[in-house]
Amino acid sequence: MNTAANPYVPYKVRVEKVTVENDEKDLKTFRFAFCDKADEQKFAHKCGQFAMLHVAGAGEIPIGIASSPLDKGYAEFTVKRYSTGLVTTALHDMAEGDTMGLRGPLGNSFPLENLKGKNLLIVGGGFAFTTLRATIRYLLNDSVRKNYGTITVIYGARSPGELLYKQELSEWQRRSDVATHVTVDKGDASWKGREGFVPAVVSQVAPSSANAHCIVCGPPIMLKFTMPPLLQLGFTPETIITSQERRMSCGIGKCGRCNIGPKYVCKDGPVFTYAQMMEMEKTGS
Amino acid sequence: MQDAEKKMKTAAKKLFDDKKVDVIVGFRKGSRANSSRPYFARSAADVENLVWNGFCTANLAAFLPGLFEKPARPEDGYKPPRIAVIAKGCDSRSVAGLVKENQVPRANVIVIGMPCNGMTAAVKGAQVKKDEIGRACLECVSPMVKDADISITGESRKPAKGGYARVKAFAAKSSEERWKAFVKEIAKCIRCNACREACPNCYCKVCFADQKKPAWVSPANELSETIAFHMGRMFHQAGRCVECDACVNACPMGIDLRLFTQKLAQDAHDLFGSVPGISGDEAPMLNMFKQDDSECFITDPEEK
Amino acid sequence: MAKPTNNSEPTIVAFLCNWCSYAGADLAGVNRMQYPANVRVIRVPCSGRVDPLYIIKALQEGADGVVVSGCHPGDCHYISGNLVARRKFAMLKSFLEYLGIEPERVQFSWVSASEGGRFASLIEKVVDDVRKLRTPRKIVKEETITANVR
Amino acid sequence: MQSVALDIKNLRKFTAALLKLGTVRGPVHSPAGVVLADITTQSDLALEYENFKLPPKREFFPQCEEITRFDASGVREVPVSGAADVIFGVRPCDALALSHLDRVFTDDKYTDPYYSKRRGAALLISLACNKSEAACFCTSTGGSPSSKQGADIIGFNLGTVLLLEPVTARGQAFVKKNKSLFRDPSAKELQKREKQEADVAGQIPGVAVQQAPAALSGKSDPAFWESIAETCLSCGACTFLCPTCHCFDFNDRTKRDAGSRLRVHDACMFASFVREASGHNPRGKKGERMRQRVMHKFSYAPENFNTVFCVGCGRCVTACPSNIDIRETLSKVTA
Repeated sequence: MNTAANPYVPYKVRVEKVTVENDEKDLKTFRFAFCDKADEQKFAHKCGQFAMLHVAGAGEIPIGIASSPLDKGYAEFTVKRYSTGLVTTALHDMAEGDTMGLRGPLGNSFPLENLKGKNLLIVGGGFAFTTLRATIRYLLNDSVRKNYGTITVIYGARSPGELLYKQELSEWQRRSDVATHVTVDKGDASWKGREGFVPAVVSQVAPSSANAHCIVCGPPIMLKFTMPPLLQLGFTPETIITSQERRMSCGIGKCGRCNIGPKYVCKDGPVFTYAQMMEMEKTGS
Repeated sequence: MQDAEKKMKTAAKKLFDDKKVDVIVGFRKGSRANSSRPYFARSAADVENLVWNGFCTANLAAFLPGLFEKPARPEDGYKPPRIAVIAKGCDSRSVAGLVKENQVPRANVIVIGMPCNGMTAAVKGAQVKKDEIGRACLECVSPMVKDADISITGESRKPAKGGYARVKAFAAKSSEERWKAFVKEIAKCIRCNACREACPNCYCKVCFADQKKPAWVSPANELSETIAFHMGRMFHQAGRCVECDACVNACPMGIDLRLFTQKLAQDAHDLFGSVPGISGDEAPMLNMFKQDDSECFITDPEEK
Repeated sequence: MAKPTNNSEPTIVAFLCNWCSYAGADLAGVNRMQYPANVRVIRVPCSGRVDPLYIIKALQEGADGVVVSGCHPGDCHYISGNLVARRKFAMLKSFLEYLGIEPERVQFSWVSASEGGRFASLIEKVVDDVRKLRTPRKIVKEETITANVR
Repeated sequence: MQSVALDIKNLRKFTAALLKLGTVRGPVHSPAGVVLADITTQSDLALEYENFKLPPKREFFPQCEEITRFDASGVREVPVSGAADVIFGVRPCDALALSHLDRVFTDDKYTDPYYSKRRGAALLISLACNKSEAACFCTSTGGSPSSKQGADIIGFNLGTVLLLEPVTARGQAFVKKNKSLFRDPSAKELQKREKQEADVAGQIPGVAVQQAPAALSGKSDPAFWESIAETCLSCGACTFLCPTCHCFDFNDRTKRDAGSRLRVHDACMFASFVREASGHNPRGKKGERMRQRVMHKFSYAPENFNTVFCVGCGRCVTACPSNIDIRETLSKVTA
């Protein structure tokens, strides 16, 4: 299989490990290993990129890559199952050892190279936290961490049971080189952490915008309400970086469906600054 | 015809003046030579744009379910709109069908019945000549609008005798000949769904052909899938089809769907005495039964 | 599309209602009645549950014939499911036949829970009818698709 | 480049020369009018026709094609098939459309192997129009009834003689190789061609296309687009017949345990086009979809490719069951 010649043909991967992430059991993290070791080299990705997951017979979906570029030997994806979703349902039925297709990496990435020396604020909500997890994992790597200033993470979910990557969250919370604020919309009896929506927590934590950039991913409603407090803190539309999601088929800017205005989310994105987003939304939906 | 147009405009204007309607679904002049096209008049001023002539081919009932669709987040005190529709015999039959299947609230519809002299078929395929009255109109058994709220008087086409001569001639061919002819016709299809969207009685929110779980048919224009799509779509009109030929006129490839949809109309009549939109059945034809419905098609393995 | 029927061993898909015909098939089995093994049974709650699309789909996937069987009129577990189905099937059978699908390929019948024998002879008849057909199957999906540039 | 003349009486020899190159598609009489179809004998070629109902993009980007095949043993790539070696008789508007599609399917990062292989295989001979159709407006979209862009050779049918003008090196090579078929055109013939070009172009009314990109950037009012689209049926007749529309979807089609991954044409006018599994539909309204279609052709394409993605063939005008006319839409946009 030569993907250089045919960008529509996926790499063959094997499901190595399936982790159920939440109480509702509709979020699972899939760890894939490449059946052909050479493919792993070709798949070298950057934080914020996505890939197309293909389950033969069901179809293909774009999913953000949740593993760090420095994680060797595998690629991870966290996928929410929709009862109406053909592929997500088929994917959730996969067992360890099954094989399927993986096409990518696709799209642009968070501009981490250009942000060296900057302070970073990373804000995530719900299951849009996946590429942010990849980013945090990458940033906290010993060889990378020293290149950046302070790192603040704000992550919220509906309930304690819906928090992704729980073990990593508590590891990050123990570290001194990253300030991790985890919040839930509503806690339960055992929850001792923060309660409240992400936008409110952003205002409470109030990280400085001096020499800082913010990367924010979440459901549209969260994004809408997180922008005002971020702007109030002094972040500008140019220093707020976000990632978009759209239905996609080709992932390479040809099939003509994922555009917002003149920009294709698959090819020109999925990462855009808030300034770019506002510009795109002026001319299209 | 011009006289009817005048009267129609007067009636339409009065509806707006009396604040009885929000929209009048009618026709205005088309951009192509010899054509009219669907038009939504929303004010008394818009009434001037309405036309009535021999090119008012489309079945306007097709727009009603969409216009009555409740918005996803309706405002407080949302009320369905009041809609008047400029109707030929076929449009009014479709409205009756939609009302019967609870797709359209009859109380909110004002049917403006027009005298119909038959409409020009859309010139898409090679089988119809320009300016020729369409086959649907030549064979129409009900040019008169029944159940009109406002009747515009004028000379109307005489009802055809019916009899389904073309269907009978086709049925007389051998099974293999029929299949070959059917496949040849359907093979022209480019799966644009114009037939479905133009059909006044194809109102499903999600068509079986768009369902993914289960995926009944693939959108691929592979012959088997295309045939399955058309079989399924046409059969969904069993007991509904009013033979208006909206599907035929919408088809950009000029597929003669009438040859097949008419069979459904014939069977509805011959097997169950049902003429959609005309016979006063209490329920949609395939939602009801009679104890003595025909059993002639049942295989009896013990019959010798 | 024109692949000839495998005349020796046709595959028949049978949609049987849970309450009568499926039980009838069961009875035929319990009584060790002989009937052709060509049939693939799909149990449905009622013959009224059989959507015409099921039948079209079965033919598309390569079934040589389809038979639908429910309770005798008047005996429906849901009172009138089979009577509503009867209208639909009458229309469908006539329509498919008109389009050129041989009447032998799609058949409808009534078999009660006590009629094991009738079930066996129904299957025998349908298999026999389909076997006698000399015409190719219809609507069958191609295994692969060649790029049709038009 | 220098044009050459082919006497129509030698048309059969010319067809024979084309057939030597391999598979030839060209205009052929059929019950549904003249269609683009396989030329198998030397006498098939039709020269008198307006335009094909179906756009020639389908020769390179078929409505349905197999990308991969899968079964229990895994997934296999399906090689590109169905490429023609010669395509004759494409109208200049459609050839121009192909030059637009070339840029979509081959960009700086990714090449679509299916389109580009078929496109690369075919020698494209276009045929200038000797008359215009009612819905034509090519002269407003950067084309003309004798525009050369996208073709290897352009032909002019002068009745008794066919003038052929090579456009690309590939076209030049074909003419050179078969020079025994051709003669130099007379001055009179060249004059006739020029007159014909001007006459046909003169018949075509102007449409406000070039002003559209600038005007569209200010057209974000949903009510405006809703008013354009209110009688839209959300069918795909306009897009499927458009020579530049190139949206597609992948579809996994299974038969029992095996299946194919297909690439099929899709349409931005379908309500389900961008609907996501969650039910969210960024373009759930007719007006939003209409805006997407018009903006894609007349705003996004100019921004990304520096040209409108409309060639003025008029197919969408003719095909729309509700007679929503792009010419009128553009004049409303620019009003």
